[in-house]
Amino acid sequence: MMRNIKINSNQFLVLVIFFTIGTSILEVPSALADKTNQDAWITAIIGTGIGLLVIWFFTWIALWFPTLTYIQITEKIFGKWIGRVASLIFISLPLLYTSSLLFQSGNFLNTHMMPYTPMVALNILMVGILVMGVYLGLETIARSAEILFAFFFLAFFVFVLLIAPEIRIENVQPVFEVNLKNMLQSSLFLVITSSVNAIVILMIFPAFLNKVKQARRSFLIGNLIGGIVIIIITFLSVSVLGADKTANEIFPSFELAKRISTGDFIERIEVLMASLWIISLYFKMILYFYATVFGIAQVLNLKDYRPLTMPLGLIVMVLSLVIYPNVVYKQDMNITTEYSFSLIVGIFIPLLLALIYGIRKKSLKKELNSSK
Amino acid sequence: MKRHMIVLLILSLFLTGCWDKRELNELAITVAMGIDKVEDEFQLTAQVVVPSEVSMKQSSGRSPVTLFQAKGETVYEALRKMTISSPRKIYPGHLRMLVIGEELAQEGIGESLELLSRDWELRSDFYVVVAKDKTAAEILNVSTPIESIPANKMFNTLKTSENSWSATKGITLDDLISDLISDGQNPVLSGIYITGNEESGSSKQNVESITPSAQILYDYLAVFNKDKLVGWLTERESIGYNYITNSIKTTVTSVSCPEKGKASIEVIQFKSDMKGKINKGEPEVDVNIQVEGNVGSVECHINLKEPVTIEELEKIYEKEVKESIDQTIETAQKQYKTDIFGFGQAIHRSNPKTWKKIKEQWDEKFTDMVVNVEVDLKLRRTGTVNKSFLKSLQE
Amino acid sequence: MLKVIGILLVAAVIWRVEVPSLLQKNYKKELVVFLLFLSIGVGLGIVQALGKPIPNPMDFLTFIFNPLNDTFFR
Amino acid sequence: MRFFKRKNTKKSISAIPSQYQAVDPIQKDALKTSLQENIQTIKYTLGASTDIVFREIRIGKEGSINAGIIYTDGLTDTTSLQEFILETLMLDIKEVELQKKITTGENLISLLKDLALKVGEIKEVTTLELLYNGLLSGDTVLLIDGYAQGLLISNKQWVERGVTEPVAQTVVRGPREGFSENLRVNTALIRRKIKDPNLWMESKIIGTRTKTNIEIMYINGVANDKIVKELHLRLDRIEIDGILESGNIEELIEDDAYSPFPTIFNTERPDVVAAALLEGRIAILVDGTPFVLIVPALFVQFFQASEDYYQRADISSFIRLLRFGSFGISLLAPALFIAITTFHQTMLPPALLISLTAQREGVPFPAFFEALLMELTFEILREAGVRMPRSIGSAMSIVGAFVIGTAAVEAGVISAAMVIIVSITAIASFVSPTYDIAIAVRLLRFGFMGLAATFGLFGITVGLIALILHLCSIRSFGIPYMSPLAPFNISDQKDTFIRLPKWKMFTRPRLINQQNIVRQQDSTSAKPQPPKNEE
Repeated sequence: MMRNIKINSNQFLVLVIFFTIGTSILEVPSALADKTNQDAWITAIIGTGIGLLVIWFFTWIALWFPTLTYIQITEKIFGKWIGRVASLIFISLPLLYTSSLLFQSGNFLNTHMMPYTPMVALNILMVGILVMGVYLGLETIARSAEILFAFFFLAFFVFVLLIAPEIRIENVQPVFEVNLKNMLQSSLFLVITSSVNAIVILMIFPAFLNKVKQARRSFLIGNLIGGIVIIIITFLSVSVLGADKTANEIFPSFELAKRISTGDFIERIEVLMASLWIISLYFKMILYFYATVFGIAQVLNLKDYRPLTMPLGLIVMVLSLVIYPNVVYKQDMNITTEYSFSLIVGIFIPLLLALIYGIRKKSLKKELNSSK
Repeated sequence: MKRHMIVLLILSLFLTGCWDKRELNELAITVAMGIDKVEDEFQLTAQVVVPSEVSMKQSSGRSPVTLFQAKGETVYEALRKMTISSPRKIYPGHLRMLVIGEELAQEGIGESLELLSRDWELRSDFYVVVAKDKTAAEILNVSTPIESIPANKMFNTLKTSENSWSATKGITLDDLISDLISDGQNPVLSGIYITGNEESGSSKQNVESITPSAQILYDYLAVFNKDKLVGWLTERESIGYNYITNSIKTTVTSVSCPEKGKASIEVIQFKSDMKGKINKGEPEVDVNIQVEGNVGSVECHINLKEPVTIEELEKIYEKEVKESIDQTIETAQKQYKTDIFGFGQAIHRSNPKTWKKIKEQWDEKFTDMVVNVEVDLKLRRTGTVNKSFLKSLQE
Repeated sequence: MLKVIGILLVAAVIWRVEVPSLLQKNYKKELVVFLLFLSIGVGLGIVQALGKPIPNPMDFLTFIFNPLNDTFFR
Repeated sequence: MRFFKRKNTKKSISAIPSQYQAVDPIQKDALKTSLQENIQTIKYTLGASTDIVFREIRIGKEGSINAGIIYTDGLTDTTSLQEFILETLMLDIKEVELQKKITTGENLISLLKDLALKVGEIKEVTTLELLYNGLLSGDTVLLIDGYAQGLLISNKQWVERGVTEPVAQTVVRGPREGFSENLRVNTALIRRKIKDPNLWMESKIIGTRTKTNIEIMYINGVANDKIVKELHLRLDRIEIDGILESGNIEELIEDDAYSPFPTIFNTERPDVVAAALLEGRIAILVDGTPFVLIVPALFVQFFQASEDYYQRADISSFIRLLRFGSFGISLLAPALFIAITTFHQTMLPPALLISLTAQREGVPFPAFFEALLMELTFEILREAGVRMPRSIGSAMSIVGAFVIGTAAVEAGVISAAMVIIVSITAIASFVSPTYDIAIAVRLLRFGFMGLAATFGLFGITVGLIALILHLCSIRSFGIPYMSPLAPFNISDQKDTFIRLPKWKMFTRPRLINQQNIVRQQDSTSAKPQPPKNEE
């Protein structure tokens, strides 16, 4: 099954960064500021820290079998049939979240740029490049991520520079007003969107990486860099917009871009910034979608995953239209059902996996050796 | 590869719906909007640019802007109703000024601003001002010299006067809303009014004479309690307000000379620090103002060659500014009873725990809190001359 | 109706692109899975295009996770 | 789409060759011993072609040996034919007793070749096929009665263009010579620049009818063996009746046949080829065209002009960045204009918005259509400019400028801003140093305009992502097209967006060349250092 595809650890790093930033850049500031007000950026730091632990846990699991994908690991440890059931539950996560992100991208565009364009049209276009990317394969995705990453970070850097003069340090004072418990609770949103959901990356890591040891470091560093970006964005949102406004905006970082006004000349560039978010959204989406398509192909033991890409694109497309009837429902789901779902798939099942691995360790090793 | 290209192409052909497409000449570029309350309904006035009159080449001498008006129960309804009279859809993306009628301001501006903060097309970087003694519609009806678009005139006037005179303050919608929603801070807005014969203000002749018969001017700051207008600050108080809130860029202040006469100090560097603290259970705020300035003009007989004179001038300035600031604070505390300076926030920043307790009764606490004002001026230069020629005139 | 035709057209294009190569390589299982997913996709698409309600997987998940949600996140 | 693709491949494998075999006029049978018979066969096969000259002579002291000389008029140097062949055969060896030698068992053909004929390149042939090949490419054929052998005497000469300054790729500083149509001249031009014994050339003849000579040229040990092998494979796969230009070869061996982007570089400058060879690339020279192909070709290579390496590094880097910028402009400028003016008016500064709106008052077309119209007009003008005789060209550009620039705006059909945008696009597209990449953009631009007209900047973003996905997916002879950007390679960045000074370029591009990477051994001595000042 296309085993010879390998990406290097730099490309992997870039993919992880994009995954971590993904939607978080748009939504996290608001979610964090909602409960922890001006301390949102501290919450982001805490969230990133916890997220790193989660990632470390994932890499620990993945490195038991450095040539297998997560689905194969599941099947190996749980046995064929229970493993398949677990895999199917696992796959439903990226499937659902691809549609969810698709809704989000459409929703973002509808809200801020093109309110009268039907979401179907926007989503069709997005699914078009999703399918195209997955069809062209992981290597192509990784390479284009590298190129777009340069754009992304250059623009992000400029963005930070331009918005920096607008910072009002009073807005983040008093520091540490909120107690730690609240912060931990709020940081869950960041931990889940950026790190727990990164379990889908185990479909790539370590099976498709040429240097696994380095890649593990990339995974952690990527998550950290992504986290730092989010911390910066959260800090900027709170310090420029103020905690109340940050919490109240649906997409605070877009509002942030609207505030850029340097020398009465570089202003009104928020739409350009929106393109950057589309890019980061796209890569998160494509990682989910790749995990879905590839995962299904692997559970069913198919020789090639490509034929599934277009039908699944169609399914994801339709799902994106029905999954959230409205924005309010979506925001509610984000912090209830999706929490539970992510935690079950991303924490509970892997923990179970670790437990059973601990029990069956010896027999599994033997099995592996004999197969060699 | 080719397949995807083709699929994409076909898709984009399918989708040539152009739902959000608007050609430039389908837009009524609205540069200023006025909101008034007329008989329980919102009356919306939009000042719309006539592009061909603004550009040099094609202008035929007609007015560069035109007004459209509509009434509705909500602002949004009124905005859409405007298409009854306007041939093009009102496009507010380049709004420069929002003028709120005094009557509406007294009743509360919250409801009318809600739409503006929610609408996707509005960028909230326009100035909000209150029409003093007039309706917003009347203000928008005056044509202006130099800047052919009145909204631009208002915008630029406010900007320049904010930068170099500092009795006004340009408040954008963002600032206004964040003042409105945050605890321990109430908003102020600049006032705007018309002098002269406003009847003839809207006609073209208004700008054809050297002295326009009607002119738009800024008056000082309108004080709000929550979203309701409660009164106005005087010029001196307005400057005092800006001193406290660190919103002075440059300004000129006249001070009395030791003997008779006046001198003026030009402020070139300005920094004001506000620190809250709790003293014996009661909130207190220290305002520490550091100014660097030049001697702008000396209309009295002092010897600027003496270092003592400079020191003396500094002292006088510090005293007088402190007085005017104290007076501003007193007006806010005693007359209007509203914390426009954000003292509450200062307390919140420094003592979050105490703030939680006194938050609910902040309005009462504010009226009798102690504010310690420190002013520190450093005079640096004296302009291009040393001694005033007035001195030799006297001798 | 136009939407339904559009979906069928898209499905036809997908068919045209994938099926011949699958047949050529003699990938039986892949073909079956492909057809399964394609028909699910087309089915869902048509139902959606006709404006009929589609069961929302999110509602289903909410139903399952409700006890969990209530204890932790509400 | 695959639909078309598959049908074509089937045809090319089975149908076409058999068709040619049926009509193939060239018989592979051997030469006969009888001179008359041979001449008859040759005459019969070649038809009554008037440019083939048959000359029958008798040689030897006794004049008893019949010989035939055949050559193609116009391709053969008649002076040397007379001086070195006819004179030799008919005068110089008149006194030699050839008949005797024959009887002693010596081979007259080898004898003549080894002892008599004063011509550099002579080949013995035994089959008619080789004989035709030589004859039709300008060799003189010598047949002797009684031998089933012939001699191909190389004295080709035909009228040709000399080495002149290249037309398509001009430089201010750099060698002025360009390739010509003659393969040998071209190889000589390169050989003169690289006098390395490892500069290898391998020749091939492609085209069943044209029999075009092709040379594959690379530096052994520097070029990647895998790519050389792959290139051989691809060239051997070609079965076609004719190759007239290197463009034909390019289309037949490139990696992604449908991509608008070129995956094979072409140049008419020997210095460019030499530089490429030194980097480990492989050149393909085709007889009859001054354009030499270079593989593998990467995306960034199309933005590198030879002059970059002759000028100072800093200014070259700046110019190169300018080129990338212009590439972006020529790809996106009209699309961005459409997107901003019809979707995102908020992005325009207020004064600009008002002036643009004023310009558009009374323009009857939507912005997209306006842009389309102008772009098409421009494309037509450009094409007309290329095909017109030079004398008419200037007249046409006046008309074009007048029609587009002035009249359309005055008449209010087109807004002035659109004219500016289209002009900027046009100028930006002229900046790119290679023609191939500039024309790739021409088509894509319309796609982007369409996307912008439906979805605004979102459409452009999606288009860009799709474009980058495409660029990242294609390869040129196994090398990812976007390298060294993706996969990113830090050491190759020295010659990508910017060019570092020559003394900093220690290595060859990494992906192309994997075995012999070092260009300059000593990194410390490379940097020029002024002698220490001794006072």
